[in-house]
Amino acid sequence: MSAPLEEKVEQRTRPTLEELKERKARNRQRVSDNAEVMTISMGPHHPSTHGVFRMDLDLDGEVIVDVRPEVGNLHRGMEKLAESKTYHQIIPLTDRLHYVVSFSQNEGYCEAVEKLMGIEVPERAKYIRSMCHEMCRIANHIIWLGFLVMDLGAITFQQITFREREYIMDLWEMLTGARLTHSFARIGGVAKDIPDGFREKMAAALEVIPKRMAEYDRLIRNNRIFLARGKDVGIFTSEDCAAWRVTGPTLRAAGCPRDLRKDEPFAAYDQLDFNVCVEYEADVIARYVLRMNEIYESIKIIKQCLDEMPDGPVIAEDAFHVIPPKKDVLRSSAAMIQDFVQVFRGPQVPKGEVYKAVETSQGELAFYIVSDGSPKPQRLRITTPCFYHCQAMQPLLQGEMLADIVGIFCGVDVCLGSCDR
Amino acid sequence: MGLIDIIKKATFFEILQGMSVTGKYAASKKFTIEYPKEKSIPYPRFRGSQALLADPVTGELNCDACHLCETICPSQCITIESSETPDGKKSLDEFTIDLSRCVFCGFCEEVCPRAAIVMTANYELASYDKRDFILTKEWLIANAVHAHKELKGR
Amino acid sequence: MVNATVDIFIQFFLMIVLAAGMFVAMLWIVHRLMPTSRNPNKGIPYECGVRPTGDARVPYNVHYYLVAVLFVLFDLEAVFMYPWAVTLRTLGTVAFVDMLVFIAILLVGFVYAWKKGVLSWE
Amino acid sequence: MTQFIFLIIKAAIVFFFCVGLAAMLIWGERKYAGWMQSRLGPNYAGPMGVLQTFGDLAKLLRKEDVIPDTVDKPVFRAAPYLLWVPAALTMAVIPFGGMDAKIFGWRTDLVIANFDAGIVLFLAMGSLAVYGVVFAGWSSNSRWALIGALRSGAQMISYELSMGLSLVGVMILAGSMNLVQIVDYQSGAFWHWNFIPQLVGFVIFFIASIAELNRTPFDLPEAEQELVAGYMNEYTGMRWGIFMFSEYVNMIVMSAIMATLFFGGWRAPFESWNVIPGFLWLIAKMMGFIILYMWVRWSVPRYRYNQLMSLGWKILFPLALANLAVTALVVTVK
Repeated sequence: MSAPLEEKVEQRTRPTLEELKERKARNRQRVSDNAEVMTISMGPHHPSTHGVFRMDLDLDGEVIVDVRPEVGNLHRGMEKLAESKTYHQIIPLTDRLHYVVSFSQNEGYCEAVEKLMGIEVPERAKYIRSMCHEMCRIANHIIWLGFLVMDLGAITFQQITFREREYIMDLWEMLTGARLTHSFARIGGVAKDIPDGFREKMAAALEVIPKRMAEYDRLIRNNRIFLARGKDVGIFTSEDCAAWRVTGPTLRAAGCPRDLRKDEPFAAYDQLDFNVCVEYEADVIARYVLRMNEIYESIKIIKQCLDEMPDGPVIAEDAFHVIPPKKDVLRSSAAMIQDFVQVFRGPQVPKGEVYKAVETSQGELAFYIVSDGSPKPQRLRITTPCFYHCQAMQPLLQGEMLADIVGIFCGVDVCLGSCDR
Repeated sequence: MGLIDIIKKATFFEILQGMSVTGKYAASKKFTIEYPKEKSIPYPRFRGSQALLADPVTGELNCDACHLCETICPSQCITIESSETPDGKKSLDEFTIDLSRCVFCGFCEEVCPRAAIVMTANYELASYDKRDFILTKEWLIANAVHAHKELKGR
Repeated sequence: MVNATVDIFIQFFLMIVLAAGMFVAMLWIVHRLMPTSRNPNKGIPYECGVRPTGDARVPYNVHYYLVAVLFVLFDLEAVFMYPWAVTLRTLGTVAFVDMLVFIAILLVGFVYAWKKGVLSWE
Repeated sequence: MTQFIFLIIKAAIVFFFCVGLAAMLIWGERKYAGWMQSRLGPNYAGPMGVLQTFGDLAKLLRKEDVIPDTVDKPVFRAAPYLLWVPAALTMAVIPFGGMDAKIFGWRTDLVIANFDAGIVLFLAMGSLAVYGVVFAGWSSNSRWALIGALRSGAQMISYELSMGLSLVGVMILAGSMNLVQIVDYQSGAFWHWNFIPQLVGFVIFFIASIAELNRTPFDLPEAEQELVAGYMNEYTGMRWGIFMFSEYVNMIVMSAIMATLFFGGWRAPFESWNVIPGFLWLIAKMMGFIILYMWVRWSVPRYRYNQLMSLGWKILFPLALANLAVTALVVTVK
């Protein structure tokens, strides 16, 4: 496993917070009071707002004086909708939050429900979950890079990253049966075990992706235009991140090694050996380098998962909360009764409330569930990282130039499906 | 900035390096599947449109009209009408799936206690008419030809 | 064929007629063939799908105009160089030195503008 | 009179050849871009999709000519022509063969107009095209279009300057502004061509020409990802088609000028290869540059506005002046 990016990171000097602040002040432009401001609406029908995000921009020439973000154009009432469904039925809904990393959302929801119901997940399911999380991360980071570079003007790049993502998509189809909306996690485990031939295909994909990433490096990493567009652009220090609750790669690129996979381990992350990647420059290039390093880490984790995965069931044997696997239903009458009870009545849920956060490739995704003891949640709140990223547009963009909006907006990784819910 | 860096900058080294990558792809094999001419074969777990399976020997439908799939369906796209025959057995009268609501989550297949409803490999579902998306019992039975092989045997 | 100069202008005129005529004809065809449907929303200028906040012809940052002024200055200077360049071989060293002085004066103005911050967009 | 008819025929052949080539290039660029992206590109209309442009043309002919209510109508209508006609006019000064050539018993110059101030005409037409872009953006009364127009105004005039200065070196060497005489100066094998003594000038001209053509990495006026479509935001149907078309014709003209000024025009790389007609050599050289333009466009990101202006004013402009001074020095000392 070669990680050429990593070595370069170690050699670089680490700027302190004060230095970063000073750098940020230097690179952002101060706007005089008598500026001739033009207000312009960017979005919802704009090619690079990644969906239907809208912001009102106040421009002075090319410089952004003020930004007023507006979310909600893609609001689907997901949280309200969840109140009318049993805990099992909510799983396909969570797919639709962020359609690039569906599994992470499924899993995050299931983790929360399992915490509420007190279900012990089998070891094998945990490893499969970790592996799927990393597959999400690779796919997301790869196309994130494609979109970033496309937003900066090189359209070819987006197409070739989509081609590499296709390897992961094929694996998803093989494993879960769907390419985008997997609905793969279940309360108490995952839906199916890994199929025959999956390991070989995964190994092949993990061979190809680092090779292709070396090609990305040749294509973009030293490109003077890319560096000019990303260096010292959109600096967002760890202090700003904390103030605006920006998490995930943006936070880690600002020098803060916060990663829920290490800090509050879920799935099988407490048994896996991996590093939390950190960058210190806090600009667009740092976010790019960080994500590329994370892909190498993810590849490492997937290999570990496949090697160390124990045998056993992939879903908990728990008659009160879990829909039994199909092959049991066909064979045993007890499982069949459990199946009927789970479908017609729903799981037996204790009263109470629960909050559980997982680390998706965007940042911290959390579910907050209030239960009144009925099989449907009384209240379900979803805290998506993208919402906070959208909200932080004003401090991120103020003083930057018009052309940098796209780079910064894409740089923090925003999905409007996840933001508007 | 060393001399090598200056030379690299003046000769557009890194831009030419990037162009060599795109140039290589221009000459290499293409990834496209030309869809209508050439069809992709889904994996055995692929969740396409549903089908109702029948017993290969007797030809009777596997479905018992237990309404499990109708109940679990998150988007409520399945409608089942059943009646009781004089000898006390439940019989399936109508089985309708509104494909325009279906989210292809595969829950119906998963909870079915009899392997009666399955997700098939049929992904060519486009139509010019909205009414084509109301899948009737007959359509679903006919769709069984697309069912994944491993499921047919079960 | 009158004389060489008039000839050239006839030729240029020909090209203009050909070029403009091609698209005038095409737009004529378009107006014969096109469907027409009026809709009040069609007449609104594009502002990413929301109603524009007003007229677009608003006073705008002066920096763009500074560049324009700079261009007019320097391009005018550049035009002086063309006849000089053509006849440099015949005129010899004196012309060369003259032009060096001219470029030096030009550069003084350029450096002044640079130092004044006309060329910086930070 | 017969000579006049012959003149019309000559102009029409050159014009429609360029138009046809532009139509092919619209297809060609999409195909080439597709290949670079591991796709097939257009492949349904005709063999390998070569008829794609004509399919597009048929579609554009059937589209409604929408003119928004708030635009300045005369300016809005005139703007596409202001971009397109100068591009076409520049074709007239490009020599595509020897003077006094014999074709079917007719003696004629293989150039539409043997114009003495060819380079100046080319630069002037380039400046005129700026008006087209600025008029289009201003008259549209849309804010995105306005920003696009202002950007392109600033960008194109800045690079116009470096471009003009980078050509002075060629003028000094050839001692003429007439493109025919510049080609004559470069007669001989390829080491007599201008690109060897004027390498710096050529690089500056190439970079500036990308900016003039509004192509990546300098396509700020129409930057899809930022300004949606920049100055041509409000244009639809055939009027937009004129912009699209003039972009490609501009590219053809620009590469023809580049081949003429720096790469010996219609002359073969070796004397003995001149048996192949000159216009084929010119087309071959043009295609080389066009492929290079496309290749660059699909490989690199775009500059930001301030970086673009810094590059133009702080690097290319002084470099062009230095190149000019050095060339003049060498010529004078000789």
